[in-house]
Amino acid sequence: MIIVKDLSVERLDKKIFENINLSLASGCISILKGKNGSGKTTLLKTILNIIEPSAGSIYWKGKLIKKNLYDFYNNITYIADKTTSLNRLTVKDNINIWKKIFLSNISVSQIEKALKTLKLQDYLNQKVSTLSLGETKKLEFLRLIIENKKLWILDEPLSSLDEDSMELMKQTFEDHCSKEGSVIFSSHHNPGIYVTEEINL
Amino acid sequence: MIIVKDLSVERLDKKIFENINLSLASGCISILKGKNGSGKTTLLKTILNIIEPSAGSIYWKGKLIKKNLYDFYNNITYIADKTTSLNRLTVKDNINIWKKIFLSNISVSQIEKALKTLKLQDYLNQKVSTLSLGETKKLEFLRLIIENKKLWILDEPLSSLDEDSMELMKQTFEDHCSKEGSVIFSSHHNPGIYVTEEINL
Amino acid sequence: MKFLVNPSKFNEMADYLFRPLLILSIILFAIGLLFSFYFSPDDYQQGSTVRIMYVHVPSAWLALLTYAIMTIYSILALAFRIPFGFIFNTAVAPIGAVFTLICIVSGSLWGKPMWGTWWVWDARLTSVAILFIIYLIIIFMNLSFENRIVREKVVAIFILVGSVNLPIVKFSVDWWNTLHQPATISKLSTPSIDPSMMTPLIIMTFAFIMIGVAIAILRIKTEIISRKSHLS
Amino acid sequence: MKFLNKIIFFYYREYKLNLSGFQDILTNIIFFFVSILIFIFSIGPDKEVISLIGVGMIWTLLLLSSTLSLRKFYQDDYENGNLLIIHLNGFSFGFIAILKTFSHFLFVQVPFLLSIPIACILLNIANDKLFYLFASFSIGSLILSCLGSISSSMNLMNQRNFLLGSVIVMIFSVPVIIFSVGIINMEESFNSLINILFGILLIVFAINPWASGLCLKLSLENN
Amino acid sequence: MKFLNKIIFFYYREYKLNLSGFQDILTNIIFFFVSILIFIFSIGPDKEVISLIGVGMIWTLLLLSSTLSLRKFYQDDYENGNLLIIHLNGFSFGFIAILKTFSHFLFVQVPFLLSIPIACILLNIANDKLFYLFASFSIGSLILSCLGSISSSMNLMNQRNFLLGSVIVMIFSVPVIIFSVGIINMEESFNSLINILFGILLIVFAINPWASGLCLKLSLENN
Ligand code: HEM
Ligand SMILES: Nc1ncnc2c1ncn2[C@@H]1O[C@H](COP(=O)(O)OP(=O)(O)OP(=O)(O)O)[C@@H](O)[C@H]1O
Ligand SMILES: Nc1ncnc2c1ncn2[C@@H]1O[C@H](COP(=O)(O)OP(=O)(O)OP(=O)(O)O)[C@@H](O)[C@H]1O
Ligand SMILES: [Mg+2]
Ligand SMILES: [Mg+2]
Repeated sequence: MIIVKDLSVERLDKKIFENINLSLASGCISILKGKNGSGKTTLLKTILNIIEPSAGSIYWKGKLIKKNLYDFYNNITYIADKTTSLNRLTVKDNINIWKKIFLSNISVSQIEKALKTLKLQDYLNQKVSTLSLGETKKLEFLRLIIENKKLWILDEPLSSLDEDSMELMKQTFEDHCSKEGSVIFSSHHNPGIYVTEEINL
Repeated sequence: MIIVKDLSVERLDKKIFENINLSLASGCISILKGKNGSGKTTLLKTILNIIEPSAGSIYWKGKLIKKNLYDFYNNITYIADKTTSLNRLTVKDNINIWKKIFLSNISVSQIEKALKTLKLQDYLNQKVSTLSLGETKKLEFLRLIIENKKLWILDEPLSSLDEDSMELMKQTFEDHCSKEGSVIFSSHHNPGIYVTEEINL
Repeated sequence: MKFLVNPSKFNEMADYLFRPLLILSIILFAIGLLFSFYFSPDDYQQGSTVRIMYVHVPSAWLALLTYAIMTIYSILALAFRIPFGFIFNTAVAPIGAVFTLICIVSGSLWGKPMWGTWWVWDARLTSVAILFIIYLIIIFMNLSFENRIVREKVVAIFILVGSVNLPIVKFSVDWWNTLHQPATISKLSTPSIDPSMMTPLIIMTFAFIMIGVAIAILRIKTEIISRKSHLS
Repeated sequence: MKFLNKIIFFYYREYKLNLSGFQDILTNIIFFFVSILIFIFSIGPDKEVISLIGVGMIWTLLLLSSTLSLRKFYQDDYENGNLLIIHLNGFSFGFIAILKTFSHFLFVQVPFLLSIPIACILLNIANDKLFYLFASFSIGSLILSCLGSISSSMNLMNQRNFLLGSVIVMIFSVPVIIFSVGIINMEESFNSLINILFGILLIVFAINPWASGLCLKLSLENN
Repeated sequence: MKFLNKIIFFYYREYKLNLSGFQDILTNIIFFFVSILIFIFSIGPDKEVISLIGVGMIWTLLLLSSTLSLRKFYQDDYENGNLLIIHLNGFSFGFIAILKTFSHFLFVQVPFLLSIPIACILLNIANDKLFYLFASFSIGSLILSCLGSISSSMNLMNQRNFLLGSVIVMIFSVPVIIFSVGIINMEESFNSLINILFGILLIVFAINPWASGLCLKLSLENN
């Protein structure tokens, strides 16, 4: 689906990385590894067309991504390294807002099931600002299910999760791949997820 | 130094944990383990006297902590699970503010050395908001050196760090302990730090 | 005339010009002050307060002139992609602000004996106040925006939009009836002013221009240098 | 249809967000009335003078309090990453700017609009002027929202000096104020003045998505 | 000594946060003057009227600027965890409240205070009123800072009833302002009136560390 060719990014005239190549077919999982500050987040944002690369090109379904931007955006879910749920609202409100704004046709029972597997079912009426760190992180993952897109672009999804949740994510990734979806995520250590490609920055 | 006896905490009439016991002598490292939402952060904040426990008591140097609060505060450094450096300012400004507000008598060369080991020396004039996630985390650790206190209370210090930094933290902890300091930290996995006590929530 | 749009050419020219300019401006200034305080008559109506004019009028003209030139450079920079325009604008805005401030302060000092108040809200004075604020905004934008490339363009556009104010300042005395003096000197036909007052005024005007240009050269040079060091 | 739904739900989100900041709206309104009271007290109960300056006062207060709320315009969504998520959901930056501008109008200016009749009573403004006030005010406040959008998106790149954005908005709104107040005091030339105001509105309307969108894009790039 | 140093450096921090330099103070002052400009434009340049409402104008702007900055009062430090860090560094909550209140006074109100003389020139306010204006303004603005501290610390708890509470606290500032404006117009009873204002200041001064401190403690507990 996605092919990245000889990508280089500069920021404030400082090279972040050079000549990165990557290709992701449907049904595949790619992991992005590298030291702190090596440019993982930058690479993901460049793929998302938020940051302008200084050289190289990115293709989506064979076309340059810039030419095909809204089709691309219609097929991805991006989860950033910081949580984006609205702190002042409750978990339920957040879910409702997401459901509506992503025009998700997911059923209530599906969401409830997902909440249950994420062990968030008891916190529906709690404000997001009072959730624990891992819980906000897990709440964020709910977007993967609500948006229901093909390509998942995840920035450090596994940090500050406990082992159970880590296992859950592993399962979710593999499920998604078996349904022709694909995942690209950055992480500092791989807890045994089978990946088709490993990119080292 | 610190003894926690039969501590229980409730929040919104929901029990978070019950009857936790813990004792930390100088020169020791304690690790706090538990699932997401099991109450690690809550326990640390209770020790810091931010959250009122529903039962149990905490002793600092043999006295009830409430009676001895400011002596306690004079001897600890707390690093929260979220970063507290000021986003809009540069790294240098943040360091300066910390140095001044903690009345630190640490020398410039010591800070420079610490910056170098943390590999942050190139980012002095960069704004914190443009640092990478791991870099902000590492910047936060600089407070450990600037404040120069005996007891370190750290909430998930190891998440989103790369392997080198992890190793560095390990070393720093051990150094600190050999100088009669002590550390209590929460984490989801232990990357081989030798701990004297493991508390499971 | 290449030095007007090319930084390196400008630098060469500036090295030639700066010293003579400075000397010339000091001499002119001395003569001008001498003239305006000793060799010019008191006004029969205004007494010796008329001497404020020799500061007020040149600074007012230069405040307007500086902005006009900045407008031209903004057009050059935006439409013809000449980056020297951005450099010029950044460097020169404070000079214009200072001239405007001198104009306002000397005007109020003059206004107290003439009109009985320091300040009235007539069209001329208000539009000059706006000119001053526009100058300040330009300076602060230059200081506080982080992204240089965006900042330059935003400032240039702002200068262009703000230039609407210039004709208002200039012609406000004609369009609305105000307390302020209508154009007497700068009329296109014969000026209605006594030559004994005209001479010091002209000398002072040139002295102001010289000083302005000298400071502008200095500031533009430092601006060019700071940009070079930023790129390397 | 899908597109329309997205827009509707964008406003659902804004509504949820703004309602939880309900006290901000309330503070604005209270501020408005308190200022009127202050004026009345500082002037003394001279009815003539009060009704003379009433319109001008309402206008200034509108302007000041819409700059008051400028800070929230994009800042929150920018900082917690929602701006990015919304953009990735298929809203172009320019379009976000348009939607946000309307949302500002809806949640900040409209409450003012609704409190004008009460203000008119307090300030002894003649009833027949109310219509002119309303007309000029609705157009003027839309202009202010657009200007606010531009300046606060610019402010995202300049997180140091928040007030500068407000000052810029205020300088640009000088002509708006002149025309709007003129409308109310010169009823005979109502049509021509309101047309000028409309012209200004169209101009800022056309510039807004372009300028704000660019600023949003650039600021996200540098975050 | 150590304690004093801590206080000094607390203000160093506030300074860094509030002002990235001298230009920010200047921007504050410019904002003030531009607001005056806007007032003049909307009210008309009539000298008499302007000098009549001058005092009211200055007070409205004061109120505006202090409400404008209320959001920043504790919110930023609360959300990014700095409040906690500062507390753990040995500042009790009440003491933080006092320091923050003064910081608000220093970095928001004082710039206004300094530009009052120039404003008086521009607005044709008689020189002998300047002293009264100054006196009532300095006390009044301190009261506003204290009330602002209480209301914005209540805001942190982000619960419905407290939101209302914060609005109610702001409403308390209404009589203060009206009263202060009155002082300037009733010069003969200046002394007794300013004593009353002083009394109010002392009361809010005494309540502030206690009330704000409690709210800060509770809000941190629930974060
Ligand atoms: C703060 C108050 C004042 C301001 C801001 C001000 C501003 C200006 C400006 C911008 C000009 C240049 C206009 C042009 O080029 O056509 C000017 C010119 C002049 N002003 Fe003022 N002025 C002030 C007060 C006064 C006062 C009190 C007087 C004397 C009664 C005065 C007398 C003049 C004269 C004689 C000129 C020359 C007019 C000409 O071009 O022939 N001004 N002033
Ligand atoms: N806006 C910016 N301006 C300048 N430099 C930046 C900017 N944003 C990021 N950087 C720098 O680019 C480098 C790469 O950052 P990035 O966030 O991509 O790292 P990362 O690989 O995600 O690290 P981490 O594992 O810590 O999340 C960092 O050194 C950072 O300081
Ligand atoms: N203010 C609050 N009101 C009600 N419940 C709260 C509040 N704060 C936290 N909780 C709940 O208390 C539980 C414990 O939270 P805590 O942050 O201590 O967990 P944690 O062990 O640190 O988890 P993590 O590993 O995810 O950081 C969570 O389930 C959370 O939802
Ligand atoms: Mg990253
Ligand atoms: Mg935690």
